[in-house]
Amino acid sequence: MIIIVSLLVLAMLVAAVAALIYRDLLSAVIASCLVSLLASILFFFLQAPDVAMAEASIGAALVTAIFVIAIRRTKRYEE
Amino acid sequence: MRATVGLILLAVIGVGVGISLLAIPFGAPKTEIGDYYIENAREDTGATNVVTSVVVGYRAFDTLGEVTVLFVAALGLGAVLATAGGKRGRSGVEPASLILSAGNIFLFPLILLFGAYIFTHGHLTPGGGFQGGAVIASAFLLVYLSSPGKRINESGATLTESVSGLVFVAIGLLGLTYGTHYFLANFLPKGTLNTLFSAGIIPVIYCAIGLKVGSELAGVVDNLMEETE
Amino acid sequence: MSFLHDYVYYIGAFGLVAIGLLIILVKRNLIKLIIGLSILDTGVNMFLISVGYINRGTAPIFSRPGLEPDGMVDPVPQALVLTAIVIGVAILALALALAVRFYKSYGTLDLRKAKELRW
Amino acid sequence: MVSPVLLLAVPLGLALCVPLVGKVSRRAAGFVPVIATLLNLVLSIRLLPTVLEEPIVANLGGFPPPFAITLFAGPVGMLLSALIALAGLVVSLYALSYIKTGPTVRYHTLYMLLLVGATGVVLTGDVFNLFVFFEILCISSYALVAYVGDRAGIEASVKYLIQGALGSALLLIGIGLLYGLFGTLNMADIAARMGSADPVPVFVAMALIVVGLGVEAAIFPLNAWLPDAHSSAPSSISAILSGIAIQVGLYAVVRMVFTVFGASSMLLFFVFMGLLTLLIGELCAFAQSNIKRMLAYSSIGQIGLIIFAVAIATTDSVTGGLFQMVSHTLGKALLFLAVGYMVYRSGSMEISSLEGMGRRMPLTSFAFTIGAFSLVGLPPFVGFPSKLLIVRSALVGQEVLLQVLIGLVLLATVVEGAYFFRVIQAVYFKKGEGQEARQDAPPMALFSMFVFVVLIVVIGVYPNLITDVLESGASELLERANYIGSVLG
Repeated sequence: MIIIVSLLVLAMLVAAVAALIYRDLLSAVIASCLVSLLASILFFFLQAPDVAMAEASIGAALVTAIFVIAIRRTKRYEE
Repeated sequence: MRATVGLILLAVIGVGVGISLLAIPFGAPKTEIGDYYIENAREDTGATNVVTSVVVGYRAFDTLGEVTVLFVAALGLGAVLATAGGKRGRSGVEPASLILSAGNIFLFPLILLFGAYIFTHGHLTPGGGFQGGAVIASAFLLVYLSSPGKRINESGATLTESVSGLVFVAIGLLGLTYGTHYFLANFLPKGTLNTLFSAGIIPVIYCAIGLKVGSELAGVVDNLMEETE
Repeated sequence: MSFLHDYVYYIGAFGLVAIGLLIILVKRNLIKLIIGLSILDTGVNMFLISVGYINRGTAPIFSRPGLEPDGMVDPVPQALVLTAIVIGVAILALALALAVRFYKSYGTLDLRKAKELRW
Repeated sequence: MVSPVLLLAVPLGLALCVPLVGKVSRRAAGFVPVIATLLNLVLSIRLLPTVLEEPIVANLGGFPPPFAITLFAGPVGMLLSALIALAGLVVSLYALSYIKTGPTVRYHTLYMLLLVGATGVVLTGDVFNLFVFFEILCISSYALVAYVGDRAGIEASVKYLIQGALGSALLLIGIGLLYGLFGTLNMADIAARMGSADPVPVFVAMALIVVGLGVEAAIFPLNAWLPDAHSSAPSSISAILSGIAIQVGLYAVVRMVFTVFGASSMLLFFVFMGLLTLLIGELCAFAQSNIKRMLAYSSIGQIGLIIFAVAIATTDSVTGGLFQMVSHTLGKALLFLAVGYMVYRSGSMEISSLEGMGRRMPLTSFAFTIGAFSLVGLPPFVGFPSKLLIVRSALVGQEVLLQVLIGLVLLATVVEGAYFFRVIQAVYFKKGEGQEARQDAPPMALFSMFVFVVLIVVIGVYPNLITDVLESGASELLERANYIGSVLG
């Protein structure tokens, strides 16, 4: 159990670092969506199903959608 | 320069927080308040989901504030994006494929139903107004993806937002006048534990929140997608 | 193992906070900054939830009879995080709307190129 | 007995009605804030005598105190909520004629919600509830700063939003630490348990919370956003941001440091921070050529003065600090309202473009002059007794350090006088090119400025009208045990 959790935490941090270094904003947004999804799984392990649901439906789905819409209306690459 | 200052700042915060975390061991027995809520929530509010009874019962005022925050953000977003140039619709967007638009016809009502299920059962199972509202908003998101030209009915959305918010405030004020005379106190019968029609005002508030959050988030997506001059 | 057990969630939470802060401090692209804010929020939420966890706890829901109240995790941080998530989304949505307007005014998302006011 | 929760619930309900009213008539939407703030003002003033005898504690939801969210309506809370309602009322009257273009219905709704957020912050007795209302206040101000939609407004709003969001994340971490340490969110409960806690984590939590709240309170060095935001917002919003929002942020800091943490050992640090904020604000204001930026920097200076006074932490000095809050709200709001129409007429925010305004807009210029005199601290205006009280309270203790520091405060006041007189000189004694016909601000705007002028003069001549409230407010802030006792019973 603890091994799985540690791996998930590691993956989450790696995804966050990816969001930091990607110059393509769309990729960075997908990475931050991954952060939210993994966080949502961790919330579930922490016995917080309400929060896990909220994080998955709001943090991962809707936020990513509005990011993508905003990027489509602006610029995709960081200069 | 900025980065150096930032890194020093980060290090200071890190050390400070690290030291203080030693005083908050992970997995330690929970607090008095948490214990009290778990022991008494079923009697006090009639909800089996203790998180819900905290969110909509004990700390309902926070939730009223939170709904207001979302309302503020939706309004602010509309104000920021509104320009004098007028609206132009979403030109230049290709229509979606047949599969997406046909699937949407089937899925849209199902997703709405699922969202409604989540917020009406918030006092029994995980989930509640916010999660259900987000699911409803994602149904609208699907509609925008499949037929980009479609618009949300703006008057309808405003009406839903305002009326469901008013319902929340009105329930609070009714609690002030009826029953125990406290703002947001329960004044409805609590019913039998673990049934749909129980927990007094909690399901009513959660329905109002679900509709409000759903229409606001859908409005946010709608506003952001709009091409303005 | 016990170190991992005690600290892995805290490490995850504050790792996210640190990365989020780092993005905000070193990046100059507005949307990148907002991504940083979103990661920062997730980290803070994770921290709050970890504070409420108890060892071998169960979710604070009496979904079936026979569940012991003693073994349930603290519901308060979960309630707080539900609120915090929604507030986070509210800020993000407004920030993205401002980013869209910013791009429309300046033709760029680079904050350094905005010279109307002194930074 | 009337519950103080009505001060929040009724305006919130009315704010939710504004979009519906706006569907019927756009013009009518502007009157809803007037009604709501009027109701709040009447209610606050009615509750004031009750609160002076004993603070009202309202437990929401009908649960006992540490388990429910409490509203604590003490003298400070009521004074500030009356002040918010008063300034809100006058500025909403002004906005009836000033806000003509753009999404006006959204403007009025956001404006009301800003006031609700501010009132919530001053009334709440729960740390997390404070965070929620603080966010309402902040998010509505981010949106309103960008209301005009020009480049400067968008940029200022972006800057404000990023710093504010960073601050609220830190605030939330601090609240999480507090909950982890004490297992409660009720301010009085935390304060009661503070004595037994380990000092290092408490200090970290306090640092995070003070930094988080300090962004809104504009404590140096967290105030980089302020001059831009206050100068780019529409003038009615600048008046509220300068007059209300930063002081509410400051109140939150004071409440946390004094009541919750009881950090008397940190006060000397805050004395210096206040002085630094004051000096930097006034010196920067002196260097400005843009009138609204000048006023914004002057607000930073005034906030520094209030921090300085409150952090000395004697009854007299805290009374003086609260008095300075009142006089700053009245004075600065009046200045921004007057400048709003002056800038509108001249089409530029440069001080040089205001030359000859004394002839073109005599009444508005007169109001500006009164506001400036009051802020500088000339008798018989309200700024005089408040500054006098602060200076006296610092000198009474015979401490050499404070006597030296008060010298610096007086120096800052001289700087303040210098830049205000420069503007007044431009307005009255310089001839602008291209003399235009005399045309003053619209009657409604003049009326709202007139209200502030009357209040400034009346309270300036009879400071005794409010000193009772201020003194019991000071003792509320200084005596933690009473606060804890009245909440937890």
